[in-house]
Parts: sequence; C-alpha cells; structure tokens
Amino acid sequence: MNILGLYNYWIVVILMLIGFYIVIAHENLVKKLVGLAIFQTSVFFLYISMGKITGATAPILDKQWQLYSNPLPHVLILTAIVVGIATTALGLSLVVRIQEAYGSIEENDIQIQDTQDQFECQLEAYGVQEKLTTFDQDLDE
Amino acid sequence: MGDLFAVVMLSGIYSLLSAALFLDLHAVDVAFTEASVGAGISTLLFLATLKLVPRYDKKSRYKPTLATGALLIYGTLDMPHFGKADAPVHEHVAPRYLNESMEEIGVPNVVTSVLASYRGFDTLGETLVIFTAGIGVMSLLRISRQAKEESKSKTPADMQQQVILRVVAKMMIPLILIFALYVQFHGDYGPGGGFQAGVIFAAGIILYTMLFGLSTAQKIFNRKVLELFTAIGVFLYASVGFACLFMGGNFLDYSVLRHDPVHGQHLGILLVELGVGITVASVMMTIFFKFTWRTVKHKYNQ
Amino acid sequence: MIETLLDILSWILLLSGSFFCLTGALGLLRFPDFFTRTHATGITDTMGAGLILIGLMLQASNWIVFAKLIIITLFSFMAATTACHAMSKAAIKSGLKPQIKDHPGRDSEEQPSKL
Amino acid sequence: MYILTTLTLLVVMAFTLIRAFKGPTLYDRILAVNTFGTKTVLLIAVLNFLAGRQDFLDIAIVYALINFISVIGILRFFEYSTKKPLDEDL
Repeated sequence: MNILGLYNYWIVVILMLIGFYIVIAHENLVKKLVGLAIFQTSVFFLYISMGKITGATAPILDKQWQLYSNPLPHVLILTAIVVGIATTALGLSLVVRIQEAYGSIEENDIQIQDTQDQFECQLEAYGVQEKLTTFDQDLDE
Repeated sequence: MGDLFAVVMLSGIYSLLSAALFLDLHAVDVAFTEASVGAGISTLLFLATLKLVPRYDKKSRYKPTLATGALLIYGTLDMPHFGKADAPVHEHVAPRYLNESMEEIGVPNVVTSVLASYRGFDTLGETLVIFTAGIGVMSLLRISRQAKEESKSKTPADMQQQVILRVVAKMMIPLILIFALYVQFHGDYGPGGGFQAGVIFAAGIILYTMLFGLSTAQKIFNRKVLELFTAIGVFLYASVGFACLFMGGNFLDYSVLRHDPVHGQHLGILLVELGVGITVASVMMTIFFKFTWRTVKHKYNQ
Repeated sequence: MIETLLDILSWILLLSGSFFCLTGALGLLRFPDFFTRTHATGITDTMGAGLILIGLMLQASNWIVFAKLIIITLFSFMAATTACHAMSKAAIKSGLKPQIKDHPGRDSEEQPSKL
Repeated sequence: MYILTTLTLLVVMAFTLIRAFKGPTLYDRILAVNTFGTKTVLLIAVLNFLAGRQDFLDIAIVYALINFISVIGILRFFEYSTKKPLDEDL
C-alpha cells in the first residue's frame, strides 16, 4: 500500500522511457519528433499529477467548494504545451528543409552524405584530383 | 509500424486521451490547451510535413537498452504520495494564490490570475518564445516571391468535390470563431484564455483554408497582415507592462491602471490575454500557411 | 416526484446510449471491411451520443449547462455524420472497393494495405 | 449511473483503439480516430457530471470542433497523396 501510492510517478517514468527509446532507437526524424512529444507529455503528467489533491476540485473558485488542487503546475504546463507546439513546428520545418537538402530524413543517410561531402572537401583542399569511386562501396559494407 | 501516417494518427489519439486524463487530474485549463493544441494543430502540422517527406520509414533502428528506468523508479520512492494534500508542492505559494487571489485580483479562475498577473513576466517570456518560433518557421520555409506568383495561379480550391463538407463547414466556421472569442473573454470565469482562444481561432481559419483553398484564405490573412498581428500581440503585452511603469507601479503590476486596484487588474488581464491570443493565433496561422505553401510548391515542382 | 421521474428517465437514456455505443464499437471491431465498419459506427455514434447527451441534459443544474449540451449535440450531429460521409467518399475515390457477396474469397485482410 | 456510462465508454474506446492499431487500411484508422474523438467528447461530458462540477463543458465543445477539423485535415492531406485521378460524379 505504501509503495502503491506512487503509481503516478511510475506511469511518468514509463512514458518518459518510451519517448526516450523512440528518440534514440528510430532513425526517422519525424518519428524522433513524435518521441520527443511523448517525452514532453510525460513531464506534463509529472507536474499535473503532483498538483492533484484527492477530493479537491479544479482551481476555479466557487462558493460550494473549499479544497482546490494546486494551480501553479497548471500555469506552468499550460504555457509549456503552447511553447511545445511552437518548437515542434520549428522542428518539423527543419525536417522539411533537411528533406529538401538531402533527399532523405533517415539519420544514417544524412550522416553518410555529410561524411562524403566532408571527405571530398578535404580531398579538394589537399589538391587530390582523382575521384575515389570506391568510397561509396566502403560505406555500404 | 513503418507507415508514418499511422504513427501520426496514433499520436493524435494519444493526445486526445492525455487531455481526458488532464481533466481527471483537475487541470481543466491544461486539458483545454492540450485538446486544442495537441490533438488539433499538432496533428495537422505533422500531416502537412508528411506531404513533403517520404511516407514510409526504413525500419532501421538501434537497439539500446535503457537501464535509466530502474534508477528513476528507485528515485520515486521518496516522493510524496499521489493526491496527498500535505505534499511539499502545496505549501509554498499555492495557498496564497488560492486564498487571496479573489481579493487581490477578483478573478474566479486562479489559473488565469496566476498566468496573467502573478506570473505575468513569465508569460511574457513564453509569448516571446512563440513569436520567435514563428519567425524561425517563417525564415526556414521561406518561398521566393517568383515561385509564389507562379504557383498562385495554379492553386486549386482544394476538396472541390466535397460539397456536403463545404456546406457543413460554412455553417460551422462562424460558430468556431465565435466560440474562440467566447473562450478569449470568458477565460477569467471558466477554463480558457488567450492561448486556447488563439489556437481555436487559428483552427477555424485553417479549416476554411483546407476546404476553400489557400489563396482564398490569404485574401484576408495575407503575409503582411499576419506578420503585423504577430508583432502587435507581443507589443500589446509589453506595452501594458510599460504603461504600468509609467503610472508609477512595477512592470506588469496592473493595480495602478485604474483607481480601484481590482478594476486595474481586470483591465490588465484582459489586455494581456488579448495580446497573447493575437500572437498565438497569427503564429499558428503563419506556420500552417508556410507548410501548405510548401506542399503546393512541392506538388507543382514534380 | 418530478425529479425522481427525471432521474429515472435520464438513467434509461444514459444506459440505452451506452448500449448503442457498445454495439457500434463491436461493429467497428468485428465487421469485415471498411464500409460496413463506417455503417456500424456512423449510425450508432449519432444515436448513442445523442441519447447520452439528452440524458445528461435532464440532469443539468442550470440553463448554461443545458445550452452547452445542446451545442455539443448539434456539433456532434453535424460533425460526426459529415466526417463519416467524407471518409467513405474519399475511400471510394481512392479505389477501396466494398466487399460484395459475389466475391466470397475477398477478405478485409486482402485489401490493398498501401492505401 | 454515471460510473456505468463512463466504464462503457472506456470499453468502447479500448475497442476503437484496437481497430486503430490493427486497421488494415488507412481509412480504418481514420474512422477509428474519428470514433475515438466522438467518444472522448462523451467521456468528458459524463466525467463533468461524475465529478459534480458541471461548468467545464467548454472542453467537450472544443473536442467536438477539433475532432472534426483534424479528421478533415487527415482526409485533405491524404487525398493529395493518392496519385489516382479523382472521379467527378461520385
């Protein structure tokens, strides 16, 4: 009983880890953003569930009620949600630009292209003329 | 699940469900925001992005193991129990907000009074973050004027075939806009306020855009108007703060705006919420329009 | 007397509304293809939601609650039915065919999954 | 009585969720999302009455609106991506 009273934090931890797993494990950038949103929501749940008082009511004052839940986490999370959508929109527009620049939104493809570009730049800087056609095959292996 | 459309739809369901959970946790204002922002606008933005990126992912993934979870669970063992009234969270400033805000501010919705008055400076910062994000999206998804002119003549009125949908939407859009205004100005007495109202207003315009075409909607909400309103909202908020300074109070201390401090607080909260609403609505519309222009351009470049 | 009557009436409405919602969900889960599923949920959504909301209206404590419930009812009537119509239309247009008796071999699992 | 209705709605939502996960075609998923939204509106309305405070029905109205808008959005963005020619007289 003593430990079971903490179940709200466990839900938060599980959600947080799901979001974290998605952000780390998936290479697709859109999926990463979805994972980030889930991570964000878990933090919201942490705050809101800490503010709840059993038997109380929502913090809109009324003569019939005496006990109210804590309004402070609500304020913090309300603004956080709107800021969250703004940052998600920014992330999505970055994804769109990445798709236009690289032709892919898989992290691995992007990194391969980056390394390739860097390598070619260095070759140019050192004055190497011949093209290393085997480079792509090396990366594929 | 390799289909990103399915992923986005399931995340929309998740958002709906989490808003219901917020309601159960007594956070009505948060549930309101999550319902309009998370389930509505966020899903639409993800869908608009999916128009521009490949729809299926490559199913390549790492397999990390997460041992952090066990540590986090161990860390929760010292936390106060769920729903207890004597947790440390409830002891610092919350009692003051709950007990004295009625005399000091005179607004029944404590969340609104904390948001707009007690922590008004904080909210000014959040509004600025939204403003900055809007500018960021504007500059990232910029389209040259020439490309815009080219595609403007070709923009179809989308969903032309859906006659019933258009008729029903014509009935609903005015109601949505009126409801947004109700949420804006009733936020002192019930759940609601500038953030939610802005998002709902933008959602109404977005519905119009989806059904009647982007160029039709942009006859009123064109780029210049939106940019102007984005700035006006923040400007209104900050200028209320400076007006308080000039009248002899602190920054964003609305009590000095009128002779009666409570009336001053009412006026200040009204103006500040209006500023927030204007900024949020125009930033959301700007972001959606930018994404939609990209899809139109993308479609005709193929 | 009147209040007891209203309570009983609203309970009946709430229960029958929940029953309709449940049948609709069973239909959504068990029916073979998309169009039959639309049929199941589309009809019972309107009926069940309407009954539950009318049942709640009888319990409203003041007229603002009553008016808000009426607004919700109107919205959900318009929105749910229109959305169902739009969905079926879009599905037909995109080439999803209803399962017809003459082709017994076709199952919902064999529908083109790329849609 | 409210509790019974709430529980039924939760069961209904669970069924809908299963369909959203399984859904062989994308339209099944859209249908599931729409049904889920309608049921959430009902759930919130009933929860209001269950909690004894009836003045939060605004949230249910927002849900009804947003659900409609997002379904239209899904259809609209999805309609684009089908490359087939659209039939005019349907």
